[in-house]
Amino acid sequence: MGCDARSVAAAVVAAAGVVGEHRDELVRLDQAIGDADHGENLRRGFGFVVSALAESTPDTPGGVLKLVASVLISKVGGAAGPLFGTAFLRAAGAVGAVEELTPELVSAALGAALGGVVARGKAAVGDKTMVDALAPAASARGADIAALLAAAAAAADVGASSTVPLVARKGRASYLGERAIGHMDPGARSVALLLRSFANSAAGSGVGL
Amino acid sequence: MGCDARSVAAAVVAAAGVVGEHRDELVRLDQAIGDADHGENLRRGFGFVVSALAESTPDTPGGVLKLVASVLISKVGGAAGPLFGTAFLRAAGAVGAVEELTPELVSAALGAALGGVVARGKAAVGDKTMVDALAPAASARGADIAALLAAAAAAADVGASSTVPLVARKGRASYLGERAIGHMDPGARSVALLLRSFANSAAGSGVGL
Amino acid sequence: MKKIINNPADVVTDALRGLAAAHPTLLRVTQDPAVVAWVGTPVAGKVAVISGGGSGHEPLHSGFVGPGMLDAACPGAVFTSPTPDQIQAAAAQVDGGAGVLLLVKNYTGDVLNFETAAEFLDNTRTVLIDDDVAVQDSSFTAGRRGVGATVLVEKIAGAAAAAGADLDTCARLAEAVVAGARSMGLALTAPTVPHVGSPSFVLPDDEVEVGIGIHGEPGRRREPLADASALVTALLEPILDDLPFTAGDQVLLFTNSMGGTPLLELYLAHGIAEELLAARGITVTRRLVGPYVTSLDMQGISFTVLRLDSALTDLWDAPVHTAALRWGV
Amino acid sequence: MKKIINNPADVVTDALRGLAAAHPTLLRVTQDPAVVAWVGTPVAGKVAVISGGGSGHEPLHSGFVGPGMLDAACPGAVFTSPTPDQIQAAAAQVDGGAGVLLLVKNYTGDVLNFETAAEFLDNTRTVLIDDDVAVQDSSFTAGRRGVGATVLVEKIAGAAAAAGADLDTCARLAEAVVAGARSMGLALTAPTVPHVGSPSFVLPDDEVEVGIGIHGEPGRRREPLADASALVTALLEPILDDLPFTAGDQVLLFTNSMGGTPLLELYLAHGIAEELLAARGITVTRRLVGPYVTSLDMQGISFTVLRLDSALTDLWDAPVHTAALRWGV
Ligand SMILES: Nc1ncnc2c1ncn2[C@@H]1O[C@H](COP(=O)(O)OP(=O)(O)O)[C@@H](O)[C@H]1O
Ligand SMILES: Nc1ncnc2c1ncn2[C@@H]1O[C@H](COP(=O)(O)OP(=O)(O)O)[C@@H](O)[C@H]1O
Ligand SMILES: [Mg+2]
Ligand SMILES: [Mg+2]
Ligand SMILES: [Mg+2]
Ligand SMILES: [Mg+2]
Repeated sequence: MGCDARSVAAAVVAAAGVVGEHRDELVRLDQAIGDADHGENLRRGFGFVVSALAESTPDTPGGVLKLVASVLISKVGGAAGPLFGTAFLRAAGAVGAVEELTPELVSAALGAALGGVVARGKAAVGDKTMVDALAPAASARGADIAALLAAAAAAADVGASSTVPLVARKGRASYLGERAIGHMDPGARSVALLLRSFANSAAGSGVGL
Repeated sequence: MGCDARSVAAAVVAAAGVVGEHRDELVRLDQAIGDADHGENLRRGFGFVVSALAESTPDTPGGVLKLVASVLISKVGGAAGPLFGTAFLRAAGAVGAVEELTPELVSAALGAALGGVVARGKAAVGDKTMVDALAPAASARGADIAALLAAAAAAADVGASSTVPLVARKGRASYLGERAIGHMDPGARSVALLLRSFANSAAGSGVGL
Repeated sequence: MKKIINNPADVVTDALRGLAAAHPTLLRVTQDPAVVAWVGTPVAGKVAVISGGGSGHEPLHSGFVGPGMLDAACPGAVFTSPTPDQIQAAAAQVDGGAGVLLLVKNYTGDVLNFETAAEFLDNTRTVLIDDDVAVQDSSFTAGRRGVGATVLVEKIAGAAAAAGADLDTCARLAEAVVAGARSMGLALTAPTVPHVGSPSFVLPDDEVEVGIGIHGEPGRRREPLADASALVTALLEPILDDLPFTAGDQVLLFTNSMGGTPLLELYLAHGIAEELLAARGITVTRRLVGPYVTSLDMQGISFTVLRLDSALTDLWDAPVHTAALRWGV
Repeated sequence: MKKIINNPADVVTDALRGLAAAHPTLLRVTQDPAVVAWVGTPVAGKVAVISGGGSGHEPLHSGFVGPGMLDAACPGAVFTSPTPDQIQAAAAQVDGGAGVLLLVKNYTGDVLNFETAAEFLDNTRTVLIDDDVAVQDSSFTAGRRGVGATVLVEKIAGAAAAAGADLDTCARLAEAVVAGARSMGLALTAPTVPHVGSPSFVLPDDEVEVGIGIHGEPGRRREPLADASALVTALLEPILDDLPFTAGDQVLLFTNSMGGTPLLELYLAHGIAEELLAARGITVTRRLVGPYVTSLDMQGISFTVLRLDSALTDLWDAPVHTAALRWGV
């Protein structure tokens, strides 16, 4: 079974479920060093994404990613809305109009997503943002999509954990100075959660995503 | 030693001390069924009274009582200011311009004080107000001033305690309905405290007040 | 206790100093006795309108001093009615020769202190405000409290005085507002009085006090915390049933914060109240939404509904310029 | 959590319904996307002034919509910047053909969402507001937050637009306000976000958070609770030293409540602040005191000081008619 629009859409719906399950955890992480809305923002946003996909699923992987992007951008707000939205939008651009994804395209999509987030948010690795999870994920490699995403998810987990001891230079946690030390960045955590969910979907569906 | 202006003034100053000591208790009583200011109102008022007496002590007992009245009326506010003020004003009227008080005059003063409070506040015994302490006190009798005031103080104590199980019909506690049951009326308590202090002053000074 | 204060005994004095500093062209503030007067007073030939009460209800009353509303306010100690001295001093400052209207919330202390002051003043009229339906009305008790309607009485009587009405007319209009207004409130939290330092009552996390006044006294009853629709209904139904307000009435709806309630929640409650009145066929033609009659930091709301006719509406709409209420000027 | 709400997910929608009901002749409120616009918009030939941000800061921004101030506000979810959809819809409603000025508080989310919206709009100018001296300014970080100065920027830019200034002039004036304004705040308590249900941080009874923002984020540091004079000084000194403000300056002093602070305390703090500025030789010529930029039910205060010249003063004094700020009309 190839990684077509339908499997990408299914993976997104599954990821929405994961976001819902971790909504309170993400709220708590953001409450500690931010404004306590990150989990609620993503829950709301992915709720709209699921509705939009239920209404009509685009017929290419790129089309699905673009729909996700436009819903997140137009419905979420906050920092996460435009940043995740841009990530999906650039990913959509990277995969183009193909019918099925390949490991190379997924790798390109992750790289493009990272590029988009950095272009918009201007954060570097070590600034204690989602970039700390997304950057190592984008460098992950794998023989098939499932392996690639598993490697990306593992890298993102490590990256998210690496934010704990940091002082933040971007985002809301930057207002706290030293007081941000000891807390994981919520956006890095949500990147790791999404990638883990995508990896699980890919593994579950047998071959690719 | 007779009960002259000087001893009345000394008794008032001593009573101010007692009010200060019981300020928090009176605040707590008023917090339970009122607005938590009674103790602070009396502390503030008697503080001004002490200053006024320190500046110049009138030369008759009636003059002292009148000074107390006018300070309480003009400086305290709330229900207690005018009610205690009126009590002292009527008491002053009852003792007139004599140089020394007699048991009969003290008795008349207490009766006049009660009359003043009732005239202004229109409360009857059983309404859960200071009247419940002042009315039995005004009926007390005694061979000398010390004995009379001791009896009055004892009666006021009983009267104050009698307010505990009552529903209030006057004052702020009347807004609570049944929820006022179980709490002592703060004004009744302060009447009892003042009378006990006056009785102690009278006993301490040997003969009369 | 967490408060932005220096000595608790000085809070009113210190706050009045700040009020004076904040509104130098509008207010003339004197201390000892404490009086907040409009700088334009006395206005010769105009009825002077004075109110006052304990502090802790800000902006009531000092925030309503200015042209078109109060000539002066007498701020007492926190939750303590002002003294006759203050009231007499206020009258002396603002009496323009056409008489003095005293607007008094119906509390024993306020009534007695204004009564005493009035004995020393010529040509005064006193109007008692007693709009709180949470309290049983009875001539054997202290009667109903004055709460939210106070702002409406002050605005309308003040407008009448500004328009040149005589003392009797101003008093009659104030009485008309009292007669046509009903209020009720509830609290989610208790206020903390500065000279006490602890909350006036302790309310579990899942309960509200219904039928509260504005002095931190407990309410008539405790109820489980419910959603906004249920809370609004619990307040509005007794109000509407009391006068009663009926289909076809035109009313002013005043949604008041007790002090600590976020404006977000206040507007939310206001929206529900408008729907409830509409469902009863009552037309809201004027509204006021905000923290106007407060109880320090208490979280909670109250509603006041006032039946309007065209005369009252015009007086409500008339220009007013005070620290807390301003339009048309 | 004790709040007067129905479903926590609907608080903004429900509150906007109440806002619309409360101000039917002033505001036109649309939902989905949520936009609060002045009923008089679009005004042909006038620069349209738009702001927006997360909800929970009321009256900011919706309470500042009306003639002489904002043409429209975009209320996001609680503490969440609005979406580009909202901003585009607002612009479509109020653009009078003379360009759109976007007033944006400097938060990553606000900046990004307004940026995206602006890409779809013609003839816009964006002014970033970043007045909070509690945050170190640096081009390597998110930079300073926009807090209290927002009200002053909105008022002055709105007045300029109302007076017929062109887009460049309006933007230049808004930037002048940003350049001349500095703020800092502290909190005694944390706000409780409706969709969270617990206070955003826990503060011991004897500590304050100094250098807080308006989103319930913890401050820069905790300090022991001190008296009002010390607290006011701890906020004002960094403000004055930052610009710096110096003897001879004429300023607007804005004493802001974070939401739950009693007005009594706010005026008390304002009085101390006026004395402190006077002692430094700084003349306060305009003031604003009240809860204008809030953080739900948070207790605390912030100060904003704005250096005034005669042009800014005139624009500040110009008539304004909004739910929360009104004079001259
Ligand atoms: N400049 C930035 N670059 C990359 N990521 C960022 C940046 N600013 C914030 N973020 C991410 O956004 C997350 C916060 O998202 P969210 O809470 O939804 O938005 P907000 O901060 O507006 O409340 C942070 O945890 C961080 O990972
Ligand atoms: N109508 C009344 N007649 C007699 N005493 C009254 C009346 N109303 C109130 N009181 C007394 O006043 C006391 C309250 O005084 P205080 O707390 O100083 O004033 P306030 O009720 O205005 O806060 C009550 O405890 C009660 O004893
Ligand atoms: Mg956040
Ligand atoms: Mg009391
Ligand atoms: Mg009192
Ligand atoms: Mg946010």
